Amino acid sequence: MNSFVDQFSTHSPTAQLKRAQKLIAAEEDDYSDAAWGSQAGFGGMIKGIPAFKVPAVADPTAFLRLHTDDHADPNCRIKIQHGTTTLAFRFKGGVIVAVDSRATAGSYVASGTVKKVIEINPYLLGTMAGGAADCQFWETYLGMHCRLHELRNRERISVSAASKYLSNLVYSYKGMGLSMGTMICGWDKTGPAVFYVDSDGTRLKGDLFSVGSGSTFAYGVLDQGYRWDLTDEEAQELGRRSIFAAGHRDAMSGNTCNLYHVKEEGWDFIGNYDISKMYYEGPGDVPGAPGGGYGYAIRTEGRSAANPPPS
Amino acid sequence: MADMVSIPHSQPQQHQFNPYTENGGTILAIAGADFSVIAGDTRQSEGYSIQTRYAPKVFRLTDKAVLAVNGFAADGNMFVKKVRQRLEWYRHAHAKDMPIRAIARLIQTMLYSRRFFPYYVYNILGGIEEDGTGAVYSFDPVGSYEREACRAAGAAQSLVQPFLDNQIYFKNQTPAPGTSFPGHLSLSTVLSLVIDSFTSATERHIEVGDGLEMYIVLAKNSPSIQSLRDIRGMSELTATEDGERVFVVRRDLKKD
Amino acid sequence: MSIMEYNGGSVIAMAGKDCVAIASDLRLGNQMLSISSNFQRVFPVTDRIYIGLPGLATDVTTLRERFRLRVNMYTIKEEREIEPEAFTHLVSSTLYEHRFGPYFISPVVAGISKTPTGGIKPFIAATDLIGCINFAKDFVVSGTASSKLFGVAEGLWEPDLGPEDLFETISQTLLNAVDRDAFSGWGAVVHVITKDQVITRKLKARMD
Amino acid sequence: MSVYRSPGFDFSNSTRNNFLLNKGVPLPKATSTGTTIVGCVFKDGIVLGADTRATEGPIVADKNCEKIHFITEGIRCCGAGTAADTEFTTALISSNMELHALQSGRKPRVVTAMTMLKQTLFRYQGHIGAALVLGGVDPTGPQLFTIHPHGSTDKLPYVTMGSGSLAAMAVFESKWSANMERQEALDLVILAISAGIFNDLGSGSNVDACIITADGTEMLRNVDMPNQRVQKERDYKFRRGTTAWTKEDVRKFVVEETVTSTDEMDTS
Amino acid sequence: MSIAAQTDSCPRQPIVTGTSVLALKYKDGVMMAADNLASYGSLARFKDIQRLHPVGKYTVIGAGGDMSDFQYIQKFLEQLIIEEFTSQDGHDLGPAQIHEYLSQVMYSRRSKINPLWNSLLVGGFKDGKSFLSYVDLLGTTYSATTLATGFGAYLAQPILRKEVEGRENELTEEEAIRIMESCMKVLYYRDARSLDKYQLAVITADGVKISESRHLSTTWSFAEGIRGYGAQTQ
Amino acid sequence: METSFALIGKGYVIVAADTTSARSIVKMKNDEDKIKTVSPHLLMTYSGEPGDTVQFAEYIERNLRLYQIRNIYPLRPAAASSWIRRSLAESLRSRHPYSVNLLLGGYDTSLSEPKLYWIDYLGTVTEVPFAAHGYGSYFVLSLMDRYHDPEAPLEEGLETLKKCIQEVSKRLIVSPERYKVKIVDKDGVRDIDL
Repeated sequence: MNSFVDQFSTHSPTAQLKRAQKLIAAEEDDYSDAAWGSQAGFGGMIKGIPAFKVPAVADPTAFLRLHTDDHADPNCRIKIQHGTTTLAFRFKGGVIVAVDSRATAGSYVASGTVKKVIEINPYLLGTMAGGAADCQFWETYLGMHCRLHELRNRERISVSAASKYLSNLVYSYKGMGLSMGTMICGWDKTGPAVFYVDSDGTRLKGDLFSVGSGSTFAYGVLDQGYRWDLTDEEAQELGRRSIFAAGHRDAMSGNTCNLYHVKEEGWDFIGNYDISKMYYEGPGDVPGAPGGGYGYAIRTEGRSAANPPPS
Repeated sequence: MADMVSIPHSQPQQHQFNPYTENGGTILAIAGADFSVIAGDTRQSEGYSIQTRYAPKVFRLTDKAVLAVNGFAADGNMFVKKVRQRLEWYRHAHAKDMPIRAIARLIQTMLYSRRFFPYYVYNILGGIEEDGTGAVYSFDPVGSYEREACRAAGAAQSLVQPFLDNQIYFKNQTPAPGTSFPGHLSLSTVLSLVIDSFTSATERHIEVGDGLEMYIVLAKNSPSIQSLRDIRGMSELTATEDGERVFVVRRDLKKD
Repeated sequence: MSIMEYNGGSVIAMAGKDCVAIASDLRLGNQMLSISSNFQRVFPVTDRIYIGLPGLATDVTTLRERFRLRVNMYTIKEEREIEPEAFTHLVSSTLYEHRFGPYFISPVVAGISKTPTGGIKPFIAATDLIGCINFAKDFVVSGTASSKLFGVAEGLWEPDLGPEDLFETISQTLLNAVDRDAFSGWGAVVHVITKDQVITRKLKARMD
Repeated sequence: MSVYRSPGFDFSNSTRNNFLLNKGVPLPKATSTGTTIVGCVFKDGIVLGADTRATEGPIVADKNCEKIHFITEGIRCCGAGTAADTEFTTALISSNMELHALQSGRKPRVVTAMTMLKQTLFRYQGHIGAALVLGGVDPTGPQLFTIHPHGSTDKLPYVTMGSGSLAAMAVFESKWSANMERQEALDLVILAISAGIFNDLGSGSNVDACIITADGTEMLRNVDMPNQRVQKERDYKFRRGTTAWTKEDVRKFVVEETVTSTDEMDTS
Repeated sequence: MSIAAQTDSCPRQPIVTGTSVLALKYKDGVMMAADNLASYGSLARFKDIQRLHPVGKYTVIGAGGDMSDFQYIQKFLEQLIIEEFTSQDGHDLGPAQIHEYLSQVMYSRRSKINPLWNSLLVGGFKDGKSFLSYVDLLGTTYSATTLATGFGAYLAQPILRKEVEGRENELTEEEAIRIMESCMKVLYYRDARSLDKYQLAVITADGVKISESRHLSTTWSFAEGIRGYGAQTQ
Repeated sequence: METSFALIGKGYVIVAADTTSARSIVKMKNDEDKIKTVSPHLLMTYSGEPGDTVQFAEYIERNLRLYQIRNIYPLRPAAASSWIRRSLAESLRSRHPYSVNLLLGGYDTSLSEPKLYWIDYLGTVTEVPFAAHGYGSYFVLSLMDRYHDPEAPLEEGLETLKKCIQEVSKRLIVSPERYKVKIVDKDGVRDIDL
């Protein structure tokens, strides 16, 4: 305990700062790599994968679940937003991407205006199901890598490669508590493409996917109406109608539907449709819509199953 | 009751250390055409105790951005401190204030960097966008965010938000035939809605009360300044000249 | 998930000037899955008393039958129509009887009661699931959206509203509150009770 | 079947609820009164006090409820804990006390009520969540008790219960003195309840008090109202026709003789 | 470096503990009070420890919770003051700075899931301004004109608020002492981990003064009139 | 996994249930009839806890029959649904509750109207134009929201049912392979081969 010597030998400002940091344990990693967005203006570019602070407990995953997972414990404090219906399908005219816009925290509808389609770049779309922050963050991050790929290779990244990149990225965090189920959609040299990627590390190529709590309802309508040779209008209507079906039946989905169409020259935002308005009046004057409300009660108004004998 | 007050003395059975607590209170923000109002109550509580009747939850970041934080107070204060540090660095590097759009993204990355040990903080960022419009960004604890026109968060969010849906967005209201609802509300309307939201929340939520702080960010040369003239308890916090202006209005809330 | 949220549903009642209103949503859910958009949980007890029964749907039906039985027995025995105050106590004691195995329902009662002088007085009350009565002068709420209803009602309610104004206020309160609740919604119905009529209206509500 | 049912609890739902509980659904919470309740002895009698807030979790369910319950003319009881339990337990004891008084032909005593309460609560082993402050004046003089949910009792010159009990007790411990005057004691009780109202989040709104002396009982409902809501900033009346509706059904109790045209509602 | 800080990475429990600390602002500065007891569970283990500790010329910290952690805090604050002194840069640490430093330490220790198991009050007077603030094992901080930790938050705070709120600039030292005394008395009556021996710290423009131990005179006479807990009368 | 559907059309109710009887991971039987004709114009599908299902269905069947013997007239669908609900709700309060989910389809001969009730094991009952139990309901409810028509002639109703069956077999992990289909109309109950 020669603290006396200590005190007088290390009074240089840097030594003091170091000691203070030891004591206060500044989260150094916090302002190094994780600040990839902007190094607070110091222009640092990406230094590999961002680093995250992990709590100093024996089982960090259990710690996180204890404090954030409202499926395991509805009384947990940190509520992360959940609930969704998203869908994407490939057809001859490209890819249709349709999503709802509701976010729920427990039974509370935290937002009715969430953008669940993430515009990675003008040719790539990602959808959002599961943890909203996980999807937003990693798909934005993916967007940066897609741009780097373009700069390095002078050509656009393929949908397959982009989705593989994302899949590898989230797989490296497997078991840590990330939660995302996303579809990476785009048009590349091979034509329209849809890949399903989730936080388990699954990556699937396919024609038609729906993800989220309301996906089963969307499938119910989607499967019955789906053909490869749909016209653009029919396809858009099918996407819209399927999201409506899910928003209607699933308590955790709803509010509005956002519809995108990926074509050879990039994606188009088709429109935003209020699900309740679709119920009563339909999507409005849009190509492909049959006219009239989608709602069962509206559609069958005045129709009766009774068959009284003719009097 | 008995178990509650024995917390300071609970000894041998002390199990896992819980690094989080909940400090109550509510925040909200509303964006107008050329202004933004960010408000919070000032009570800080834990369990059934009031820790203090005045702990600010709303902080001026720059002349065009104000941040409201709610949840675990220690995390909140630390987070604000770190955001301010980043903004200071930005100012040194660029000789200007960071635009609010960029602050929003910055906050996302800062929150997400603690994805596995989250800040237990609900953030609402309000201010003026570079194009002069009012903006509100709301965040969840791990950084998902979106731009909105109004948002309530914290203990009484479920009490306040549906009221704002009705009064700000005119949800479920049909306009009188031949008319339509205004796209943007005036500053004085917004301020009175904010006050009523908080007095209502104080009535029905035990963790809300004591005091109300409303920050008002006005766009450059905003005519809305007129309606601030006769507001009781108003003071100005603007630091720079010829730009956006920041005001704060303080009111009392019930203390029970 | 709490058992009270299993089927979803919310009820609110408000007092006005010589009138009361009671409103509820129409959703019957099976947790996240919505089953029916026409599930009534507000029932007439007498001409001037309505009861709302938010909570577990099976208990909605069971309690409605029980209350009907007990009110009928009361009417036969006492040879007069039950008053809202008495009915509320009947509700309360029925629920408290099941203190240690409760029905998962927290009822709301709305009615017009007669004063001894022959006048009328609006009456509203709510109880929790074991029968603790809350007599209020302004409004009472119950169900999965109760915290949302409290917030909006506290903001919108004003004293001495006439039947038509009360209809607007209660409808706006209910609609905006249930839109923020995942387990309530899918249509709504409002009953406005006055001295000599009951107006029942089905609202054009969000269907998601 | 009678309207007046046989007394006692009905456990018929218990099997079902346990079945549901075993499926992992937690039982919901009942309204509780976070509450500050107090009682104190003064020269001629007892003063009881209570706040008027009832809570369901962090939400205020009732802003002006009554927590001082009638037992007999000269005995009152403040209740904290599960609101329904305090309500029904005191009502039960009140009626038993009335019967007891009729049977014995004497003025009921506070200890009698206290014993009935503690026996009831003990029988239910704390499952009836009532924490009570019982006070009154009987032929033996002023009496003041607290009864805990498990049935234990206390006899002290000043007592407090509920989540605000410590705040109120602090006031008593620093300000109470023996042989206070009526007004002094009332002021002290109001002060103690106010300490609960302003320092404990489970307590709030108004102060109720009850002064019991040999001469009679004075119930002072809302004796102090320090938390009145201020005037709202805006008027929230809606234009008629704001709410869209699809179907209307009017049930008239009075059958009208002549048909008059009424204003059509906007059905858009 | 203390052993506690180096080796112990998993959270411990408080062992030897102190109870409430009270503080208020008055006309001339800040007053703080804490009793002299350190308990070992329910055992009144040490009856002459000091829980009010001066830091520098302007500040007093008062601690509840684990006493060994408190001594560790005293030690590193001592170090801090010495370093500040040796740099001789024309600044010296006031209460606000010490509170900020402490809150950073407390927050970072909680973030390492290795908290210093204390709730601390920091009071001081510097440059004509009084300062009073709180920090605890979670890093939670807040300020008010009256503060109390531990049981004091429930028992003393109501009295302090009632007596002090709105009168911070009129209260004299004598009145402040009287208020503190009545609060300490209530605590001694109702907190089973408290003692009737306590110290007062006064921080004013004249600097820090921590009193000798004071004794509370208490009365228990009303108990004589009580018989039993129910029907018993004799 | 157990799946049952029902829908009404112009003057009829179609009721369909899978025919699998499973125990642990084994299919014991694949032609089990899980639709009981409980009175001349009333059909009931049952699913849920093995053992409970058949016992409860037979209990209902016998009691409804007894009612008809005593009163000559059978219970109408609305009354039957109410009685069945009460039986379930009461059984839930007993030591051994029946854990059975039901779809009750009937033709009300007095109103000349088909009726359909959705009943779950808690005793919740609601009248609906179409219904489903089991995991299949998560796929087919939206489908029927889209395609169901209360005035559809029988052929069209059966088409909708086929869509439902096809959808479930496409999307459900362990989907039933065969279904029993029955209809009830003014002429009573009859089997249908899809």
